[in-house]
Amino acid sequence: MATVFIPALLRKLTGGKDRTSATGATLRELINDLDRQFPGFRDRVVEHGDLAGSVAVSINGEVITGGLAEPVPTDSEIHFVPAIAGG
Amino acid sequence: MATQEAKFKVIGTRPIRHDGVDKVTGRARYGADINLPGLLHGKVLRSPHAHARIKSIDVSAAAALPGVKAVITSADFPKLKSGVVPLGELAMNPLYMSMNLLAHDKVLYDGHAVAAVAATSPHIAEEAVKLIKVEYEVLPHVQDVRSAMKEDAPILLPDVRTSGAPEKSDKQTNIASQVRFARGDLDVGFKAADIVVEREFNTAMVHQGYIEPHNAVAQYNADGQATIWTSTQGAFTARDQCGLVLGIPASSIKVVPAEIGGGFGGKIPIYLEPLALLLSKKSGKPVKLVMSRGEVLRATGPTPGSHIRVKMGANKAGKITAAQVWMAYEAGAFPGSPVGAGCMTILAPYDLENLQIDGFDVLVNKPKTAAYRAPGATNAAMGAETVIDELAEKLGIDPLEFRRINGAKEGTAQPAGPKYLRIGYLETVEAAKNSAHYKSPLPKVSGKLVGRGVASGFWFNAGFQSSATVNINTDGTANVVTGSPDIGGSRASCAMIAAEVLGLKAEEVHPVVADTESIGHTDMTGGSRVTFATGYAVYEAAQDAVNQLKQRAATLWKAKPEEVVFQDGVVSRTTNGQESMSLKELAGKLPRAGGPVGGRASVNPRGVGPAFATHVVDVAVDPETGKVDILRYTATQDVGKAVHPSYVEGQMQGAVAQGVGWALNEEYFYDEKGTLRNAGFLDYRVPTCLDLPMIETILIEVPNPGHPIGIRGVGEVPIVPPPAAIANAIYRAVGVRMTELPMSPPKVAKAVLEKK
Amino acid sequence: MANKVLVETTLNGETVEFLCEPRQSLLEVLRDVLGFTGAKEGCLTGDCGACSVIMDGRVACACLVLGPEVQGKKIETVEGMAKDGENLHPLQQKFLEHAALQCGICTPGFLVAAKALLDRNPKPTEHEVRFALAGNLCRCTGYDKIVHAVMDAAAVMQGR
Amino acid sequence: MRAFTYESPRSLDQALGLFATAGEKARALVGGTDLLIQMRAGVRQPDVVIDVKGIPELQILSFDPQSGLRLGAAVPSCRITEDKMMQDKYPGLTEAAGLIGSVQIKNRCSVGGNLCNGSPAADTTPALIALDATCVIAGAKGTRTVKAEEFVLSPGRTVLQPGEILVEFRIPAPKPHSSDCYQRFIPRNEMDIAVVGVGAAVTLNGDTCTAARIGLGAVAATPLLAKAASESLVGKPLTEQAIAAAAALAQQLATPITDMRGTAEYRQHMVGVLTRRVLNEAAKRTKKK
Repeated sequence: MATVFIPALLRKLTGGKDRTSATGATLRELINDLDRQFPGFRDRVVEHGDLAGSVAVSINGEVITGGLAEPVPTDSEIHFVPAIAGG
Repeated sequence: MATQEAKFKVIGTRPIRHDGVDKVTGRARYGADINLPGLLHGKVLRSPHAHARIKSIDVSAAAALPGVKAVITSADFPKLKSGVVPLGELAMNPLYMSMNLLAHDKVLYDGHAVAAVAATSPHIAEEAVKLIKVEYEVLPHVQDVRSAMKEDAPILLPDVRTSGAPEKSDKQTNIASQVRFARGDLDVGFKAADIVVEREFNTAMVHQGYIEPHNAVAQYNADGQATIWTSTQGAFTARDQCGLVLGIPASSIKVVPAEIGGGFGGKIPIYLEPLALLLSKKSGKPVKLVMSRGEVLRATGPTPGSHIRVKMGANKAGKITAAQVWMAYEAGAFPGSPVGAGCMTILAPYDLENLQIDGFDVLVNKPKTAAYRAPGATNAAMGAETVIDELAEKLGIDPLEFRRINGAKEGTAQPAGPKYLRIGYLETVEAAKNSAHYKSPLPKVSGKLVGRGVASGFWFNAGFQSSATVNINTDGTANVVTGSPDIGGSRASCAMIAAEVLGLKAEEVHPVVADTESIGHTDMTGGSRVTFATGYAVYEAAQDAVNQLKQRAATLWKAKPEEVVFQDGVVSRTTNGQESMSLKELAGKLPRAGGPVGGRASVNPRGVGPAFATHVVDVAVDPETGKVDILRYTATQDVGKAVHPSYVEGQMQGAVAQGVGWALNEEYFYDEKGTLRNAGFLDYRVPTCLDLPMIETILIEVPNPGHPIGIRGVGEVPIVPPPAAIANAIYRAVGVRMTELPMSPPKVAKAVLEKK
Repeated sequence: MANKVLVETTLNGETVEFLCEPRQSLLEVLRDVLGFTGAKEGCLTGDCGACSVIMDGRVACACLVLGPEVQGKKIETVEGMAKDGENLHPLQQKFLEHAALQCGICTPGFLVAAKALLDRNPKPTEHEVRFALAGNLCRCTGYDKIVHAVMDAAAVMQGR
Repeated sequence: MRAFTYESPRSLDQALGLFATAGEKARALVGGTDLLIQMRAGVRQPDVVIDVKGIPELQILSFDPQSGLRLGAAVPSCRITEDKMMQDKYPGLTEAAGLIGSVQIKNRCSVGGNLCNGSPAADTTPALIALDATCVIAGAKGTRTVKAEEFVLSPGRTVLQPGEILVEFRIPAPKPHSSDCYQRFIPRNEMDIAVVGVGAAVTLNGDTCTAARIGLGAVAATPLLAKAASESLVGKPLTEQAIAAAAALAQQLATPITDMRGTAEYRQHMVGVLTRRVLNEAAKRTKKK
């Protein structure tokens, strides 16, 4: 079971819940589970079959690079954050 | 990874940079220095209006001028459809990119490119541009975020809807996107506060101000292959962007990165490259385009002006109990300000239970913003760090002690949520506290009032993809090939990392910055990533070379590779100490040992180590004129591991100088027509050496656990604290809280007079 | 090309002749006609100093000099600073040792302006150095290491 | 930049011939530090550029105790700032010449070019006005003279007629117990155009001011002689109050604009500040001699 923190602007989908538990061996499976729990969640973070360009995912404090195929360790802490480049 | 404890032989020393002699003798070739047989010179026609519909463009007179070989407009670009495509580390909308390169149906800002000409001399091209007739229908324009967010504001892009908004809407809007971070309970937090401070801030649009204007030379060949020479922060990024907007395969374009005269984020987007390529295609000749300084300021990618509201509460013990932030950033004419980064950085140095941060990306009739050194963080810090100074002052707590009480450490949740791994923020606060500067009494200056201010800053730093090869030469030296344009000494840092692994001297490693056909994909030089990520690739490639060397030695000794060790540039056989060889000896024997050795690696590393900085500044304020002089400046920073300390110091000193300019004088000054009135170095006032003191640096090395050598990015975070630190120093000097950037003499004088 | 004029000048000790249009600046002549690209174009308004050259012993912005104006003058550029193929000018050497350059685009202008200063004032104070170099913009270094390098070069040239 | 022909006359007569033929299509070139920028911007588009640096009369720099200073219109700022006599006798004009732009600019620009450019913000013009300078203009019909404060008609326009050329400035020898001072305000410490510039020359008899002239820059469409402010000081000791009163009169004369260099309100304020500062400094300098 991973702990997923819900972005503030998506909490309408979760009835205000700011975190939830979800299962999935990969990020794709995890997002599918979130979409089951909170219909519409997937469309907010996935675009043409990949993570939306504006979204980055942090697993246990590290921004991941594997996209939807990224493995999700059990009991990990997951955050959806804006993607940042830099100068 | 274990090597952090290792004693380094090369890393941490200060060798002369490998490209140094070329750069002090004038031999280094920057983009504008490229010359080719039959070279044509191009010029760009730009909009005089902030917002207008293009009714017609007549290029016939220009095309007819003797010496003119090609003229292009947006009609020469392929039709693209709107939609974001991921491009390496960047998400881009090719349609918007194309609309920015040459205006389609509307011009959206003063200086927006409309057409381009190639001719046999720059003077003829300039005359030709004047002969292009454009009929405009001038539209109402909007240039500040608060007006642009209003219901009845002029709309820049009809197809824009607010992405990230809680509910989908079909209304036209200038709000391109929205972001929020929230946790805890604000009401509870503010109730628990003994004191609450709330302030509004306005910061001006500012430019990176690199001294070298944008440039591009393009040669299109009849076989559809093209070569572009340009000063860019990312040869591959430039190539991919050109492919997207021109609708041709990226692989048909070779980008040769010329030496680059500064970028700071502003030379990641493309402006001239596709125009030069289209002009070359039309004329059949190589074409060079070089911007004037005015074009650079009017039409490249400055960093946004912003409106920021900060409300924070703290208790008597000095603990921040709640923080609420609202910020709107100018995107410019197309979506994509760094407001997300602003929201993620503004409170990042602190451990906060109750917070809400709202950010808005707002279209205005100004140039499309681009990255600028810790994009979005500096103007945000102006808000939070001055409010924190006020809280500390009202509670009678030393501002550095206040930061120590609230400072983030390993395990602290960032405003965006994720927990920090090992970071060195508190170390920078302690270093500032213990600095000779902070312990010294304030200097006296006759006729002026003096004050001391402090502020902190945060930047994520970036990872992204890098490739490197390390080839062993027959004389036992090595060549390091990377795809990272060297903007401030990264050839040296990459060579030093390879030298460290191979047991060579820094001078025995020759770094090369390769074109897009000579090295694996490498993302842009930006995000303070080169020494971290490209350095990572170089480290891995050098290790690969070491493994090959061990195998070659094993072959020579008829031993098993695992019986061979490599240390300090010597291979030796563990089972029998007799046999050992220096890298130089081995290199000479390679033809008999299985052939040349070439290590390679490509990486997309995680474990990016964020950077923190805390700065101390003394200012003298002339209460009559409002002029602020910087008397003394000290910058402390967690630099992870300083590979070449001189260039780390240089990054810090240069960023401080840019921060001082941002704080005191730099700003985009538009008139009521929406025309930029200070599009030159005369009135866009970057600091000269007479405006700055020596800049003291304190490097703190908290190794990044995510990097084999402990490296963190260092280039960006030092620009974050200066404006806030200077504002805090001005307050201590004259007792007024400045809430606008720049804090130019008229504003400071007004504030001081109003206080009296 | 319309009304080109023939100009004879001394460039880094060598007599050179060139043809140019009156509207071509010395900077264009150096870079485009003579192939000396050490002087850089940063602003074309005399505000950045990247195109600094020494003209009859005084530093000037090549972007604000017309090609024909250099008839009979002595021009020195960064390309002429090093004594020979093996020995850099002390200023060049100290810029390298002090890491006084990052991107390097402003470096030729700073070196030329600093040479003009030391030619007239071999023992400048820090303030004199900063005043003399205020017409040269650097956006990378914050000037700290540049000022140190110039002071150090002055000391070395004084045999101190 | 539009194409043009380049001339470099070696004598005044030769120059006057060239100017006469070209008429308003001609433009004199000295340092080019304003002209070349304006030509690139298309603000000025001469057909003939006449380089006047080679004309001996325009390079004269001489002082005579009776007739005073002769300053050629093309003498570069660097020669003025390095000249012991100038530093000693005309410190205000000398510091004004030393404030224009960078070393690179000072090596090229001239007081004459600074004036002929017609900018209200020219640094040396208020200093010339304070020193009661006379401009000597040569033309086909001979020479005429104009007071410095009357030379500029509006931004970019001067009294020079087609065919005329500014040759030199004549400035009276400083009286005993007199001195001058010029200060300007800029946001940085170098390189900027004056937000406000004020020049003042005062003569004292004991503590009493017997003569004063105040020149103002960047506070109106042209540089100004602050007549009322200057006269208000004559016959009085230069007390704080007297100086403050003069500063107030100078402020009344100013009609500044708001632009990227400062607001009208700020310029108004700064006229007062700088007028006080230059008067105090000039008075102090009279005592040094």
